[in-house]
Amino acid sequence: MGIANLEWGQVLMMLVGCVLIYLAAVKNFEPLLLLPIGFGAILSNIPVAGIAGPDGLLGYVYHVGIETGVFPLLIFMGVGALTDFSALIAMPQTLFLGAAAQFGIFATLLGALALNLVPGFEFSMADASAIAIIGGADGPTAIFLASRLSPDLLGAIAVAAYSYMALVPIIQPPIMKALTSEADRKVTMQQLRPVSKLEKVLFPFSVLLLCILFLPSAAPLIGMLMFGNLLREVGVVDRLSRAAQNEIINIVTIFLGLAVGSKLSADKFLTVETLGILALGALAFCIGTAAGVLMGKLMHKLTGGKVNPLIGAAGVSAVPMAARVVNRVGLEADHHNFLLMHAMGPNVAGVIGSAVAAGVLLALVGG
Amino acid sequence: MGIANLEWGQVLMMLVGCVLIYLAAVKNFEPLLLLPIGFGAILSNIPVAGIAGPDGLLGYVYHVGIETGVFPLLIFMGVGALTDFSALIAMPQTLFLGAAAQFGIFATLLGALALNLVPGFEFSMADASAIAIIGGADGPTAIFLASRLSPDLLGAIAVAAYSYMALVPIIQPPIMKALTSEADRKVTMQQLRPVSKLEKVLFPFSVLLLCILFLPSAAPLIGMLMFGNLLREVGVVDRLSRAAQNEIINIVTIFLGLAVGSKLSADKFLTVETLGILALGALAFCIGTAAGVLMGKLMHKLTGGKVNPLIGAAGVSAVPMAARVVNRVGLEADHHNFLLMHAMGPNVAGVIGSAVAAGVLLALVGG
Amino acid sequence: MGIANLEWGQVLMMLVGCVLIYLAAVKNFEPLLLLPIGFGAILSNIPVAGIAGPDGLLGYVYHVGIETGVFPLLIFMGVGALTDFSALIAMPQTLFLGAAAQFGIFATLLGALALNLVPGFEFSMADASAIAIIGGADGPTAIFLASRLSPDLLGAIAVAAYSYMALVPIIQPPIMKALTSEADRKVTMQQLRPVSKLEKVLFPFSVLLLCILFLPSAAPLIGMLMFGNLLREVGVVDRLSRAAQNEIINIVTIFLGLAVGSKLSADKFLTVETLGILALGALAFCIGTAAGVLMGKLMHKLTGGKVNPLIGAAGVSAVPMAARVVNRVGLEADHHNFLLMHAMGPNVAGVIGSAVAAGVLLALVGG
Amino acid sequence: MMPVSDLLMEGVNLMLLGMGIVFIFLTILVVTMSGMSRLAAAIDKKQPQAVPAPQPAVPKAGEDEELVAVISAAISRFRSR
Amino acid sequence: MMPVSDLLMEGVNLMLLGMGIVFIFLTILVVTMSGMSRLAAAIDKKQPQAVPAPQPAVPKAGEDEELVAVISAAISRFRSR
Amino acid sequence: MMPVSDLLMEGVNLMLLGMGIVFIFLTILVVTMSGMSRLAAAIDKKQPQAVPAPQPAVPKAGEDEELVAVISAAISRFRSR
Ligand code: NA
Ligand code: NA
Ligand code: NA
Repeated sequence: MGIANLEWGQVLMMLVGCVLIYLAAVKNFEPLLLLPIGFGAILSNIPVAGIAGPDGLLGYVYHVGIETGVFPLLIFMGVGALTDFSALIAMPQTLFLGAAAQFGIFATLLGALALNLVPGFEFSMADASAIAIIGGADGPTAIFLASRLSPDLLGAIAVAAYSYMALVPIIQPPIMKALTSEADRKVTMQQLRPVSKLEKVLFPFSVLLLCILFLPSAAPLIGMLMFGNLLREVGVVDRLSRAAQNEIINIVTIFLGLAVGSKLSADKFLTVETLGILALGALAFCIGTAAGVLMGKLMHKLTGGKVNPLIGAAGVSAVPMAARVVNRVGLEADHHNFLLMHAMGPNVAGVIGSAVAAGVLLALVGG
Repeated sequence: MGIANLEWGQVLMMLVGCVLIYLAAVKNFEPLLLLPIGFGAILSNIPVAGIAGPDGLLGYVYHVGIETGVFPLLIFMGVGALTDFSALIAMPQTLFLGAAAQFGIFATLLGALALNLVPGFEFSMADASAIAIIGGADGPTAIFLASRLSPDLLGAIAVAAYSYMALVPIIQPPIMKALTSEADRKVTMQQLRPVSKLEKVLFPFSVLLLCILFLPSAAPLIGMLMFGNLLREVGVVDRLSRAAQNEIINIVTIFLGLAVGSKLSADKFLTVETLGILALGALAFCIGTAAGVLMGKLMHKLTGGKVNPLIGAAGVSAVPMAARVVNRVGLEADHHNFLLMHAMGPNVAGVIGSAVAAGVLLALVGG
Repeated sequence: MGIANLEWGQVLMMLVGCVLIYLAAVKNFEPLLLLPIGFGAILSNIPVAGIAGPDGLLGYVYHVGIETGVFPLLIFMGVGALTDFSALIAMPQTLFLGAAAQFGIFATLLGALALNLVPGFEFSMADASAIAIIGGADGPTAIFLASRLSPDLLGAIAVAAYSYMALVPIIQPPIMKALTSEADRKVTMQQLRPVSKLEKVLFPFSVLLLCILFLPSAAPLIGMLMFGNLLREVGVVDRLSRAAQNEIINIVTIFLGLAVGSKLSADKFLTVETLGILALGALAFCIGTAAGVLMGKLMHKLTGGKVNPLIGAAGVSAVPMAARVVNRVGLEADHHNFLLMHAMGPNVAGVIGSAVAAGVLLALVGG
Repeated sequence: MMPVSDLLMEGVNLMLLGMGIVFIFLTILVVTMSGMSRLAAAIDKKQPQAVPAPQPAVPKAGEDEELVAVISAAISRFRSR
Repeated sequence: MMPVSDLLMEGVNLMLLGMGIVFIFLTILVVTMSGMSRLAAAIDKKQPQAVPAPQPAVPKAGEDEELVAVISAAISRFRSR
Repeated sequence: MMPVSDLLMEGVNLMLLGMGIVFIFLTILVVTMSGMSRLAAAIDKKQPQAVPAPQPAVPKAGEDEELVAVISAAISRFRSR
């Protein structure tokens, strides 16, 4: 009988799973990931059944898909196939905003190391790096890096990353308003130039080239992202593009979620470290947002007022949520100020930026 | 030359494969499974090629998908995503019908053990349990249990399970008519109450909760069934729900069928035991049907005539065939008596019932 | 930094990858395969990242999908599900054209062995067989055979096979015109008889039966091709047929391409042997085309002028490109002479023919 | 292997135990489901306005109706599907 | 490795044997397919009513036409697709 | 494990180095992308007719327009999708 074998930790973890499913189903928190993660947490904590064990379904899936890094890379291929980089190509200087927002990552790294001063915390440099990547606001990047640097913390890191991505509409606006004046937020930006098909096709090669030359450790992530984008833009392989955008990403999302859920075991999740990770994750999003907005203000100055500083907040990624938040805050200041397309530039720049940051951490801390 | 290496057993097994394909293609016997199984049987018995061997395609697929139990569980996820449990939620007492029909399983278990009295049969308790599950009238459950308890008999068990599921329209009506009076069959049932979305979302958690508390060994099957159903009903993950209902179940069905076919080798299938399994399988369906109908009669009495006993026959599962048979037999008695929706309740209850029975057998006989 | 670790060979291989992508994207050379192959070549040659290494994404994919032979066989299943064999069933004697065109394979085999007379070449019998199969003008067959007989040459063989398949509209017409008179090319053929559904369903069994009796070593290829075709024609398993034609073949094509690309490493591709393979591949296509046309002329004579010799050129396979080329050359001679449907017969016969040739080589040269 | 009579004895035990567990399990499930349905009815009655409210992230209609159109079609498809 | 001349000799053998097998195989296939087509024609002639008959499980139109609609759409989709 | 102060020192180094690399990388990318856009504009200007030309394998409209219809639907779907 299951009831006799149930331990308190398992019961609590099942409740954690239920909370995640509640957030996904009712609060619409990144439901595509948090729902399978939550259900995976429930299944994994069932006594006797051993579903997350070496001979259980989720154990196999984790072994095949996450230990190898395959699933996050396939998700990245799908994200590339789903993403239109036009806004970034039209305004490449928004990459600076995507760069600034990565400060959330590195500040959090310091924060995680500093937590070691508190008794009960013992984060190694690898742990701290894996936690810091939550600030990248990019789920597959976080899972990929955590699976490489700190598999034990993977569950908590993934949960924190997706939860805060869902909370972007709540976390970001106060910071954005605190750092900008009403006049700043009213700045209208000129319409983006059209981007030719050739530029869109050359774009993935440009990014990949720099990655090869300067940061090969980021090549798996950047490479698959750009491969997906090339499938999308090249125009002659629609069958493959659609497979990457639909079948592959959908199937992998189900299994990725379940497998991440299989790491939510009581002994690894019900620790003080998880509390630290959740706190650091919130910190990471706040600092990343602030850094993005401040860089936005700098660009506002340097361009003579052409850039609305708000769009810097979109640099954290969390595509397309952060761009929508920017748009909403802009509309609050001026009912005719549509910033969505301008915010898409830093938004997708943030994806590249956090993949670059992940590459840096892999190169300097990993292996 | 193949012809020189062909053994009689292989030729016979290829003919068995052709018969299965004939039944699938011409007689419409569960074609989605029996056609790949039949073709897999042909491919596996080709001499020299070794397609079912350790380095052959079907050998790999069997190793990866069935030995691990992954494929039946993914099918169960798809079945959950395809099944509307409304009829059961509206009338939970039909679960008793789904329970009664499982008597086919346990009676067959005894029958299989009794066959040991006949010279030539040597069924262990595990073999008998795997054979008995044919009475559950549920393909993936049968394959899952057989892969765990008696892999050598898996081919015959899967073939028997799917064949008798296809024969439900022929097997059930005589038994249903023999056990009910004309008046019984004319009983009309009141329309089912509408079921709210919240109930549909809470339903998978209710079932899973009991499974965790009382029968964790059934958790892989029940868990994946309920996960698929949650994806369907929760409403915020349509991408994933559609992947489970289409891409995943279709792809897995092809490979599951081929891999099951790879177990149809002469030395394991052309035995007196297979004849025994086929006979026991027919027995299991008959007894399950009878037990369901008798329980239907009991409910008819206890509810003061509100329940048509025929719907008990749907308790064997074989979704949605058995429910359609009930409807047809009901219409024969009274041209205005539509029982289809009422039969869907015991029908899906039978799926849960046989998963529970499989969990019992795994807990008591397995491991 | 990547730039410090880049070796010249890697840079050259990345350029090879870019050339393949250029051919795919701009010249429309078999883009579904050459684009992923080209991108895979770039990714695999990135220093430090090890994407094609034992722990890299492409390394895993190669190990799971190509070393095992699984991917080419699944592509064959999809090709079977996508191919309408009606034209061949209506005119089975076009199989002779498909047979003759395989002379390209065996002539190339001799050519590859003869190259050993040139210093720097050391092709074993297995190598020569794998190279020769390029003449089959069938990508998955070439990859399957190369993975079995000569994995080191797989990259160059796959690239040559797909490149020359794309070049069919340039390679074939001069040969076709040189070997036929204007009168030959103007021969009109009578309309094909309609083919019944029953014939289409029996066809895969006919082919498989002969394969079992006479050439079991070709059974994996022929078997999966015919399984896919049966799914298509049988009419009761549309779900599975669509999965084979779409999801499975699309997903596998992406990974097959990337994994083939992972074999394009400098030490294995930037060799004089690759030049030899490219030269032999061109030779193979030319000889196969010529042999097909000459057999067409013979059939023209034997049938009293009923067969247009041009359709022999379609016997090399390269479906449906070669049939279109035949049609175009026919139209050049006579604006009302539509040969497309008649050329589809030898075209699909060529697929069977080269699978048979692969079976012969596997049986006589392989393990 | 044990003698057939012992096997049969054990089989009878297994049958009784098995059918018992199946019935008990499904009986408890009947009870649980009834309770669940009543709970659901109570919740639905208590907060009938609960359904439209809890979607903080979805853009309000009218406000940026026009804008949704400009979001890269693919990403929005991914989210909304 | 054996000398090139031996390899070439073996290659010639392989070529002759290979082309031979290919031609014999496809010739037998031509014969088989012709037989198959005649067989199919014979069967089709013998039982032209065979096509509509063999679907015992499909509900008869009219009888429960209305009912099919109520079957959970997904399950019916799974079966009919 | 090294003392926390050392870890923090290393963390500060990592932060400076990391943000530096991110900024340098993305700055070079800004430059590269600008160059790429100019290159693309130059190419597009030079050969505006380049787009329709490079499809040698696609059948010319009108010529065998009717014929495309007869190609087995599936194969053509596979190629064109
Ligand atoms: Na980011
Ligand atoms: Na059942
Ligand atoms: Na060929």
